[in-house]
Amino acid sequence: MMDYILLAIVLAPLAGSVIAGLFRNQIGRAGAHWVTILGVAVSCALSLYVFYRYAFGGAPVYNHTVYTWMVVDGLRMEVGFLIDRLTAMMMAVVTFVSLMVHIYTIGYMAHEEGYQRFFSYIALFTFSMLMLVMSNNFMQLFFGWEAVGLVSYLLIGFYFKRESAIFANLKAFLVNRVGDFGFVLGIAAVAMYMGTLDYAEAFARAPDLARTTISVWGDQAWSLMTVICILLFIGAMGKSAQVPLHVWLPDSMEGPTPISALIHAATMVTAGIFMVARMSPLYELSETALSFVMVIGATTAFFMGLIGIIQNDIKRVIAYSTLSQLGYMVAALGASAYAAGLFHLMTHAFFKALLFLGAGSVIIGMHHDQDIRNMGGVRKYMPITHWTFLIGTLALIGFPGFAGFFSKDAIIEAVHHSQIAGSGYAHWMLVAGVFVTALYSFRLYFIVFHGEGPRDAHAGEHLRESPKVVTVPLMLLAIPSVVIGYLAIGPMLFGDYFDGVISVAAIHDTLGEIHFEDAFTFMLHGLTGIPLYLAAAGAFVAWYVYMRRPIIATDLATRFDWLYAILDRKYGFDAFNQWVFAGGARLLGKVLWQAGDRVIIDGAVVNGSAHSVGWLASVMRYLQTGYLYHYAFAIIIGLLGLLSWFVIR
Amino acid sequence: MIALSDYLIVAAILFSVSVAGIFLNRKNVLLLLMCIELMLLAVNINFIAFSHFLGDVAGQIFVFFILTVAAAEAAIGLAILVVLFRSRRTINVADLDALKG
Amino acid sequence: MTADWPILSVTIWLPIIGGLLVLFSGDRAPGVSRWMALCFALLTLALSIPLYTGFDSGTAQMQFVENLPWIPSFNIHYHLGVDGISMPLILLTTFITVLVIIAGWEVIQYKPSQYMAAFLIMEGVMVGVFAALDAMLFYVFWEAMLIPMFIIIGIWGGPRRVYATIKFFLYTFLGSVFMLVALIYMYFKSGSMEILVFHDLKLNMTEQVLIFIAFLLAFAVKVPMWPVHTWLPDAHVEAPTGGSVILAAIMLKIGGYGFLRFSLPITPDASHTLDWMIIAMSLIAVVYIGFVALVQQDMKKLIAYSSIAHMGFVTLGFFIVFMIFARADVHGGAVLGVQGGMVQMVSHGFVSAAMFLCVGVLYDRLHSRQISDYGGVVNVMPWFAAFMVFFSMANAGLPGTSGFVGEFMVILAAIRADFWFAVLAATTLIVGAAYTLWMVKRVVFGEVGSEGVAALQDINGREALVLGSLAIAVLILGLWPAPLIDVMNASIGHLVQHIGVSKL
Amino acid sequence: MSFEKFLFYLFAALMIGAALMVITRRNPVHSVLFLVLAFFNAAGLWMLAEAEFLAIALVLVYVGAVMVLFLFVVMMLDINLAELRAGFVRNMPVALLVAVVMMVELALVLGPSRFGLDQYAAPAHRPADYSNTTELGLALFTRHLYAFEIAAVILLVGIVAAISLTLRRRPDSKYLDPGRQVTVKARDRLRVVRMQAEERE
Repeated sequence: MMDYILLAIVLAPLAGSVIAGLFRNQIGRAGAHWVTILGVAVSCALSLYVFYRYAFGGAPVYNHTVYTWMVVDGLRMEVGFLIDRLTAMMMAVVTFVSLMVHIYTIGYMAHEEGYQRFFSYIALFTFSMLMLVMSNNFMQLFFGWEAVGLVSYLLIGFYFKRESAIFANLKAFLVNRVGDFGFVLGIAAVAMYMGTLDYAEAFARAPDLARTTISVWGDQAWSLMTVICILLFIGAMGKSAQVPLHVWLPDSMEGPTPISALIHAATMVTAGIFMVARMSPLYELSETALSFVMVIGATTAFFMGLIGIIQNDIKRVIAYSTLSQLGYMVAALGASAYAAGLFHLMTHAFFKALLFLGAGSVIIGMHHDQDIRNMGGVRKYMPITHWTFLIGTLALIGFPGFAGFFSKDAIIEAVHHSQIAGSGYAHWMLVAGVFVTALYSFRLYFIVFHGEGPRDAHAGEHLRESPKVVTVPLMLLAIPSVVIGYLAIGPMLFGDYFDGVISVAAIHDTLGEIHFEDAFTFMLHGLTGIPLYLAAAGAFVAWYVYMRRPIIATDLATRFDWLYAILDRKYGFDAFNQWVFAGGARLLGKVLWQAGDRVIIDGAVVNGSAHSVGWLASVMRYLQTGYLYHYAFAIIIGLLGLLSWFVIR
Repeated sequence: MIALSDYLIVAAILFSVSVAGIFLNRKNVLLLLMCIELMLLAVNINFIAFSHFLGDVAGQIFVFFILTVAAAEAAIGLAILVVLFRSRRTINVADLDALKG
Repeated sequence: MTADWPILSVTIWLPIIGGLLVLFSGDRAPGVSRWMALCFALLTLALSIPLYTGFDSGTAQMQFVENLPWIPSFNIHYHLGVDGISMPLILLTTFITVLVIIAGWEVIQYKPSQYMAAFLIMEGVMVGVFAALDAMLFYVFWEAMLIPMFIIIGIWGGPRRVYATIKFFLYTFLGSVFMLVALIYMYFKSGSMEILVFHDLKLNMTEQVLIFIAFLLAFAVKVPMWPVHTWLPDAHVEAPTGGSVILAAIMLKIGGYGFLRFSLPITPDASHTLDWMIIAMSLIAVVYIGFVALVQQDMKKLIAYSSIAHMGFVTLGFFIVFMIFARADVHGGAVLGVQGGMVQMVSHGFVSAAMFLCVGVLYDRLHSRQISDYGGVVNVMPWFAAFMVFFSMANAGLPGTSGFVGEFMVILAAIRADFWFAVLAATTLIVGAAYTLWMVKRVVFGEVGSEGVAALQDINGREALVLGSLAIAVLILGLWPAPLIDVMNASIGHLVQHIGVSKL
Repeated sequence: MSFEKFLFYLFAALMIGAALMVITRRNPVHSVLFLVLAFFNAAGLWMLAEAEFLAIALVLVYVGAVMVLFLFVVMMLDINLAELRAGFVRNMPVALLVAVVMMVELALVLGPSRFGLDQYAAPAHRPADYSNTTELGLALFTRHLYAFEIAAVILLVGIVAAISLTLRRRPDSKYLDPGRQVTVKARDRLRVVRMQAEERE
């Protein structure tokens, strides 16, 4: 029974995608959204059932092979499902957000071309993401990993006529490929040393290899586990957009807004978090790797948040916020607080999807103008959007009681308790990040929803609340954004939800050191902590600077223009990549081609030998006078010479 | 008695004379052809002489075939000459330099 | 196992006879010759399928063997047979030929019957190369293969076709002459021309090294490996679409096949001693050629360079075997590498064929291969764009497509030889995606680039059939490679075992 | 000096003399005639070597047919002799040098020291009823039959080639092609044209 349910969960969106994609002309626009929504709805319903079975029914871990991909040299590569509580949670989140986005898309994309194509893509995405989270082996994980990358590529480039969009999708794919480069090497190392690609077997063998060292460069011995974990994490850095592989995520906002919500906020970018959590039995064996993870995450959390403050594109602000929040999750992983990372992943999925969809709703109202400087006072025209957006914002900054509060507070606490190298740095980065988060979130909120009204009065006349298909998903997402933290923190972080799924070494058990009785006391405890006051300060500063005295903002920008310039250039990552990597690769290619292939190989060796033969022939041709008697003489002289040789010898 | 060497030397003289002829008449295709005939004759004399002194009839068989081929060669050579003369109005070898590299 | 009819001979000679018939049918009724050619190609494909269905994958022995004396005074036989290494390549040949004939249906208006005939004859000869078990027979087919290709590029090629054909011919011919010397040497040594006898022939180190280098010259040119690759871009650019497809999909594989059939088993010790050289050449091919491909302005050239990079994976997979043997701390992996190379060859057969066909579709319409002449093709040719993106993804090694399988296996094996081999090989993940998708970006996406593009028509049914069947093949192989792997397992296992034993 | 020896020297001397005349005559007609003389004497030498059949064949076939062909051609062509003689004197020293060196060297190789009577005794004379023709025929039609047939083919090819080379098709001469006459079809001869009837004006 379970076999069929799981297959149905995976294949229903795929079927919807294939039908919508291949028969787009036959089924029309309505057909396309009905068939894909049906597929995803089936998938969602069954996922929720599976989640119910695991979360409350205590169903046993399911680990079965669907079919054998190949068996070669003693290495089995299979396609199969591993379902436990982690997977069940991810399935539920993915399919639920996906379903919401599908419904929302009907409204958002109502007047766009490529409607069927869009539905086909997002259903395909659901399939790929499910394959990723449900995988029971590294090979299939990589399949899902790349497949979501493909769909992301297609969707960022959805408006394929726009130069910036097709630039962004190429960039996204390539940066992800840099991550995959590390990821595939990690998988290769796992296959090499553990002799298997199956999770269960690999995890079982990992402890034996904890002390194994390998020499990667010279004679220096590296811990095998560190190498494997860092390589795998490079993959996660690509997919979850951690510094320095984060550069693709802000650009990915070129895609339609539902995509930004689904892929680039709620689900795909969290694949890295999921993966590291899934690999916790490996990561626990390498403290170096954990430190690396934590420092990268904390850096991303703070510095990407800073950039968010100065962005003017509504979606980009949220994108940088996503980067920052992903940094929080990664830092939690580094602190071995996998559960906290996953918890934040889940809450973030809801409230960030909510924020994006809310932003999309505003964008619809503004007729696809995304510049916040042109907005203002939207509150009056779009009440539902406003309230849901506010809920999302509060959840994001960690207002007590809202979902984000619990998850973020738990992360900061956990990092605080962590003893590994870099935890001090990470803790302060994360705490400072809270202030930054509140600042940019409320800056966005105030500028968009408060103030006098749209700069272009004409736009204001047409500004009205979005249709039901848009607002209903907003409301549905707002509910978990408020309550899920309160409900889930107990079992997920401090209960037994992840027992047997995530393994944490005793010395790394940071979550265990947090004092927890119930969610309410946790919340009360939070009221006394610094983060809350930082968040409040951030919100206040945002209000003061952007609502009361807008002059301060411009004044600061001119006074600290060097800082503004750094932030505006996103610390120069883009320019650096563009110059060094893109430009360098092209230059290298040109040099190799022109100098290597054309001049040396073709010019000197290939055509050179041909030319030397030609030159020799051109000299030899002077011997060919064409006169019969010259040839005759040559024969006779040759005869004479031969004869002389006979005689003299 | 006539020695084998006598025949051979006669043939050698004949051969050398025809070589000299090729040098002397290098522009006249007709004479070149005749010199070749003489050379072949010298060769044939050698064959006949060896056949005689070794008591083997194979040498004469060779001569027979050489005569055949020489006849064919002369016929075709002359035919080419005629065609050549028709098109070029000359048989001067110095004018025939189409093969010049 | 032997079928009760000479299936290999039929697969070789049926297309050749068919080709001659098509040739004699002349150009007065091009329709007739096209249909004739298609029928022969389909018939050959159908008749070659029993090679798969009747194949016994449990043994490494040669199957479907035919052995007749050919030149008895030199002990040369007409000896045919297949094992798990050659059988998939034969099926690839018969399959691709059908597609090539369909692809050239209306496109070739100049002497269509001769065009079709050349491909049919080519097919037979290539199958002959894969099936020959007698070195002399192999050599004859090997050289015979050049002639139809020479004609195809030389007659239906582009403006610089003469340069390209001569370069192609001289390059490959130069290499194969050395191979002939090696074969004759071994013939004198063993008194036989049987390839399988050569496998067990004792050779000392000097002999092995010389023979290895002779084979290397022949096969490296064919593969082609860096630095003897420069004929390939020129040949591809000038060849008609069908020629490019056959060249990339099958002729390159013959080089790889040669390594497995000759170099490795005949000269294992020399291969062992010189494996660093091949590995270096392969890795240079992967990295260097990747960067070169990045800056190409001509689509066909770009794909040609990407072929070289992909074939670098093949040779890498084949020659890391010895270093894996030498690693004490690793179990297995040698078979993985060789298998990966084989899978990469088959997959590249599909993917590169498809990529060249895609370019052919554009070229037929706009008569340009320059990337800069296109842009925004998706606006007018959505279905074509879908195929193009799909095959580009396969070319970039996306999991789920066949392009991934071989690369993945080779990387998995390469890390067992040396960590940095795997690192360099894995750069193709980035560079390969970069050059392929950058081309896609400039050709397929964007605003309509020119008036020519605006007037483009989407693919017709015939083109959809060709690209669709390749897409299905790519998907099947990517999603379920087990059938292919199982067929090769026994043979490659035996091969790896064989080359693990020194001949000295 | 025996009579045979005398005959040998006579034939040899005449042959060499005739050969010298062949290469030095200004008029090609004379050259051909001297060539004939050389062949006659060569035939005499062959007689002395008991190759009677070939001697006769040389005279009959070669002199009778080939040389006459030469004569025909020489007389048929209108040759500018002066042009062809140019350089005759200039080439003389070279020609003499080469010829003499070659002669001396050949003599050294072929002279009595290697091929004299001491090395190869003169064979006994054949009996009177010995037929050279029979023996030659036996050898030719048994062991060398294959080569003989090839020789025949070569001659045939020679004939065909010579004719086809020199054959001139005159464009003005009228002739019938029976092949085309037989395959003629009515529609080749008569074409029915449908024309619009013209309106009367």
